[in-house]
Amino acid sequence: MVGELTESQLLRWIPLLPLMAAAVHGVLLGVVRRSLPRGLVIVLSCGAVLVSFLISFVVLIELTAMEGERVLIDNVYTWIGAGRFSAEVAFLLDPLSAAMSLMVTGVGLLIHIYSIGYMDEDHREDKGFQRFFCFMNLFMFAMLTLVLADNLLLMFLGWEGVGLCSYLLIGFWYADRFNAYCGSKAFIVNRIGDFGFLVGIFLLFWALADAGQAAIAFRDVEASLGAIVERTVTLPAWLQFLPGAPEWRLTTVIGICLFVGAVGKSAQIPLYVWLPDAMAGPTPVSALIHAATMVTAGVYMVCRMSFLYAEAPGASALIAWTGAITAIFAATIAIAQTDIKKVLAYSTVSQLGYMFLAAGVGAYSAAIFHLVTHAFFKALLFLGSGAVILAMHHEQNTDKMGGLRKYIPRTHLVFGIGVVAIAGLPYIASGFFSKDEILLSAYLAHHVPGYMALYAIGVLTAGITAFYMFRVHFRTFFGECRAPDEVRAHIHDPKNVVLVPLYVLAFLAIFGGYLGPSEAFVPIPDANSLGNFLLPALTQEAHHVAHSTEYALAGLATGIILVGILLAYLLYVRKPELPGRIASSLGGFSRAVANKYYVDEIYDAVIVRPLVAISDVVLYRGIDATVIDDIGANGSAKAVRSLASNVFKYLQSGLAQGYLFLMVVGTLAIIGYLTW
Amino acid sequence: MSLLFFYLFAAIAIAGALGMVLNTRNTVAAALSLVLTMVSLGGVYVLLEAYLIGALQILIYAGAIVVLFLFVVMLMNLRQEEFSPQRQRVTKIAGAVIGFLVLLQFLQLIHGAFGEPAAIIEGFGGYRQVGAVLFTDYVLAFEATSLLLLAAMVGAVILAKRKID
Amino acid sequence: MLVVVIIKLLFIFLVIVAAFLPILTWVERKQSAVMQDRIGANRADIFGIRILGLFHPIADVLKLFTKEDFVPQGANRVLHLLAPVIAMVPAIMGMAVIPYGGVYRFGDLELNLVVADVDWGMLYIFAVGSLATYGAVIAGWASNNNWSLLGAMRVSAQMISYEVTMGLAVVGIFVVYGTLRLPEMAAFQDQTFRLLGFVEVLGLVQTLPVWLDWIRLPMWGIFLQPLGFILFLTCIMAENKRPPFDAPEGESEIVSGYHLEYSGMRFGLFFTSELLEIPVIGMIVATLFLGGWAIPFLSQETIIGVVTPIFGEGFATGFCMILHVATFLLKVIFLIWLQVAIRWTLPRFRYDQIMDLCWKMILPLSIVNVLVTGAVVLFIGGLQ
Amino acid sequence: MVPIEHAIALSGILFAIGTVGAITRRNLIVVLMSIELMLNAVNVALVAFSRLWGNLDGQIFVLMVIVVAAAEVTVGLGIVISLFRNRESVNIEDVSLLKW
Repeated sequence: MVGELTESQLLRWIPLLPLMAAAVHGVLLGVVRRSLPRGLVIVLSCGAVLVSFLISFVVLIELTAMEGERVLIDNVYTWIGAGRFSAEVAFLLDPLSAAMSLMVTGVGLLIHIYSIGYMDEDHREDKGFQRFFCFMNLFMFAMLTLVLADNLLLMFLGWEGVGLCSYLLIGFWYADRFNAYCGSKAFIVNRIGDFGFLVGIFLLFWALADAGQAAIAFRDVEASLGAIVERTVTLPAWLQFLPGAPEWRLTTVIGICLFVGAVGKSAQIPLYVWLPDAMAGPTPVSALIHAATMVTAGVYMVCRMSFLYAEAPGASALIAWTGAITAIFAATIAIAQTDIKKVLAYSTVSQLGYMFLAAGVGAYSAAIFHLVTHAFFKALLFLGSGAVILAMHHEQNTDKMGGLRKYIPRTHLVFGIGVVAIAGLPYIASGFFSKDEILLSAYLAHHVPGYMALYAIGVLTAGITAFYMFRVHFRTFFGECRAPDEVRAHIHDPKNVVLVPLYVLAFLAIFGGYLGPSEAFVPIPDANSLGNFLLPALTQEAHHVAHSTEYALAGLATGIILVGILLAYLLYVRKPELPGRIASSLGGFSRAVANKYYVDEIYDAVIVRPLVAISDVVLYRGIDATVIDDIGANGSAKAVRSLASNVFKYLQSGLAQGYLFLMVVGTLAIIGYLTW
Repeated sequence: MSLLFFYLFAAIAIAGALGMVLNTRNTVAAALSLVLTMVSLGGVYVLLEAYLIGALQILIYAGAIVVLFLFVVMLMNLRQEEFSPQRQRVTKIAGAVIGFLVLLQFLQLIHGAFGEPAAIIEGFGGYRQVGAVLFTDYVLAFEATSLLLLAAMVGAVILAKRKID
Repeated sequence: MLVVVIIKLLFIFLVIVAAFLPILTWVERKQSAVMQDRIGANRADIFGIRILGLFHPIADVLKLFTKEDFVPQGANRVLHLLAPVIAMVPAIMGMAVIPYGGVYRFGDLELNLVVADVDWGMLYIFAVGSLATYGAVIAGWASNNNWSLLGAMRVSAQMISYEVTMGLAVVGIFVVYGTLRLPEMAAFQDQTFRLLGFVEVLGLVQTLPVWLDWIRLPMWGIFLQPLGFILFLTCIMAENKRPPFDAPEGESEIVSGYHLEYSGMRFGLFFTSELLEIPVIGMIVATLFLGGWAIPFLSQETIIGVVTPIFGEGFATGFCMILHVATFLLKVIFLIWLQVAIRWTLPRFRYDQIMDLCWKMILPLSIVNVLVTGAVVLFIGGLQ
Repeated sequence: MVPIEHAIALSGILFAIGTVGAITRRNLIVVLMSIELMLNAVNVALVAFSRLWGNLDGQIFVLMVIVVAAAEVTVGLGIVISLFRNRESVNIEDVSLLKW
């Protein structure tokens, strides 16, 4: 059904090149068991990513050059064909995926380059360097497949692929058991989400096929969605308390199922717990996978399915509220963290919350906009923190830092830029425009229950964000240095291969916002180019609002942000002893915050332990060991053996003619039975 | 005419077979009566328009296989089968019964099962046509049999060698 | 038609069996004598007339008939009596499919000078030849004598082995002729080919100059398949268990092998069958390799075409027929001479030598021959 | 014109005789010969069928059967020889060691 669209054989190479590079690495490491020289590894991996970056640039230009409907398609081959159901391996390039792929490849390229410097030191010996790049390329492949996928199944393939790669890369330093543990934690938590995602996919396909038009590709689904919009499902008795019970629209159910997947992948409440632990991986990994690209897959998916969510107000509201709550929740946790990467992790969670808030209130373009800017400055922040960590010889605790601006001025500069960007100061920060757009659309989202509350939470979170980000920055770079002397002796700015990507990202972090500012702030026609570019790919109604309102909202937000910054300045530069006293005065609450509200512990007690217990006692000892092994396998074997050794062995008389005799008799019997 | 020949050959074949099976004293004589069967079967094939098969039947069975039997018999120079008389009657009876049953079932199976033979083209069963079929449709089977023969050769050599060196 | 068949049969029996056979013994003696610089048997006389000892065959026959023929004790009587006959039959049967002349038409009567013009003639010959084993084997086993038994075993092994190689040796000629039918083969050889034709085939030149076309050879098997000729001759001579391939009856090792226990005319039958196979072999080889009845450079239509204007067509055809038969017999006689010469030239091979010759020399060579022939024929795309 | 039914009947008779021989006779060589006989019976049937349908596949099968028979005889006789060499007997009841 997608036949009549413009074909472009180029698309397939965007994901394919990284895959090829990964395959080469994999074969060399896994089969040949020899690692390439460092230079070749770099050329291969970074080259692959670079080329696919260029390709995505080219196709973007091709896309913008098209008039009318801007869609490119690349049918590679039929992946699964069964009757009316046929899933193509096809890649789709519309404004949405174009922006995403460009962002992914671009940031990915920068981080690849950065990794050359970052991964250089540790374990050249056990081929770790090449292994790292193998995984990275594999991740690029999976992520690009996810982004460019033409149908939900292929997207799910990429979805799983990125999950796998994140697992591999979190546990990259597998020698340390804790890292391996974190990897598996991330993987398992993701699985929970993926389950919901899969259910959603099947539900959607089933419903469509049931409505008589089996469609897989997004466009076909969108076209034939009308067939199931009116359909409703009856909730089971134990769910009657839910709003809108007893009858829910099927689209809502599907939307919620899919969103469960997004929650898992994008670390929203309640499945966010894996992301902070994912920081166990190398910092470039945290930057690429757990800040810039993979964790935003959920947001991307929601925007990709915007036509569905437009039909599912319940699901949208759920998304919005989940996002908002996650945002503020994670932000509060971030206040009390001392580990620099942990802070960034929680801020990532919170920013993702922002994106979901936007997507929930139907401002998908705003979500994507924030996704892009966030990718820029969060990658910058992570890489900056990575530079700091390198300088501090793998010390991540900000308690041991401080006053580093004297030692590593360049890092201090770029990190500061990132902080400003995420805090969202007007005009000098990309965060400002995107965040402001989100807040605006939340303020205007009258169709979402309690939208004012959402708006309030958003503004408040903005303030908190500014506060803790500056807190980290001050604690790291200002005050007097708390590092031990022998460490302090060697603190220096990292090599250029590390710094250059930082500069580029810093530039993007400042000016990335001008991709799509609202006309209110940049009074030129079609200022919001990104938004207008994305709009045809999304299902959202543009909102028109007086500029005065926008100024007011922006002013309010900026004011709160400034308050947060000021607070941080007071507490951590003027009076560094104050925070301790405040914490002690707050007592239990502060402890709870410091311990992330004990969420991990609660999960452990409520879910993990019972699950383990049940699996061990019932499933393993009871079913597997007893029923299957003893009764099933061994039992049948024993039965056969005893029967054979007591009865049938006497047929084995050793006389060939006896066998022949029996054979003939048997044949006669069979033929006789068949004929007479 | 051909019908007459057919019954003649059939009679010889059956007689030879019986002679082979019933002659318990003399293995060589048994083998020779088997030769009779083979040769007359060759005649039967020719009467059934399978000329190549007929020639090959005589060439291979009568000319090679049975000679091989004779060769082995002579090699071991068995004149009499020394039998232990017990169980002999039982087996004989059982065998006779089984044979009779097989025959009975077979005959009742084929009784009136076939109509008139189909019309055949010129040169049916000649080496040209059979060869054509053999080397086009059945070439794979043909190659497979060559492998089989190789395996049989090796096996025979290994088995019959006094000591493998 | 029946008359024709009977005439053919009579021809076979009278000419080949009745005429050749007695003379063959004499030929053999005389030739050996010549080769060994002796006079040879010349004493038998009737009323003092002794024409080069031509009466010796008669004497031999009389002797054989009058000798006592006995069956040794403990022998299997029936088989012992049967064996010589079985030995004799295939030799005669083989002649049924051999053409001793082409196809001639007198008005409406068409004369095809072969007893049984069957499509699968060569297969028939092989089949019959494979039965020739039995006479010797049965004889050796039936006469209850260890020497005979050894002889029989040697016969069986030797003949089975050589059947295989014989079959392979002629595959090449089958490929060239594209038929198994002996009259066709003979007719095929009744033409000539340009000796330098391969130059054109190789594409070295477009067409040869005309005067080179006159360098021609009769298209005989021996020229098309020289290697095949040698191999086939060897094999078929080994099939007929005469020296140098007479290990089965090697007097010096196993006292004349399988017919040790035979005497009188039944020994005579064995002896005769061997002798009789000499002309049969001659016929087969002549038909396969020496152009059968074909006269080199004078094809049938040429002869008829030349003679007809003078004496009329009927006479021409008859003349041509007679010429052809004569040529055929001439070739056969030549081959008989060749065989006898070989027989008196070479000493008896050892048994293992015979087997090695078969399996280690002839078999690989004939396989190579088949491969090369097939390749060439494929290359040329079938001779014109 | 040979009636197909009779040809098949011939093959049936031969097969039965072969079966009897293979079951009752105790001389290994004779048993092998009986098996050969059974194979030949099958061949007769195949040829008869190929004549019946005017289709050459049956004759191809016969060729295959002949080849298989040849291989079987070679190996079988090889076994018989080595057996005779080791136990001075070809009585099939003397080789019943492979039992419970």
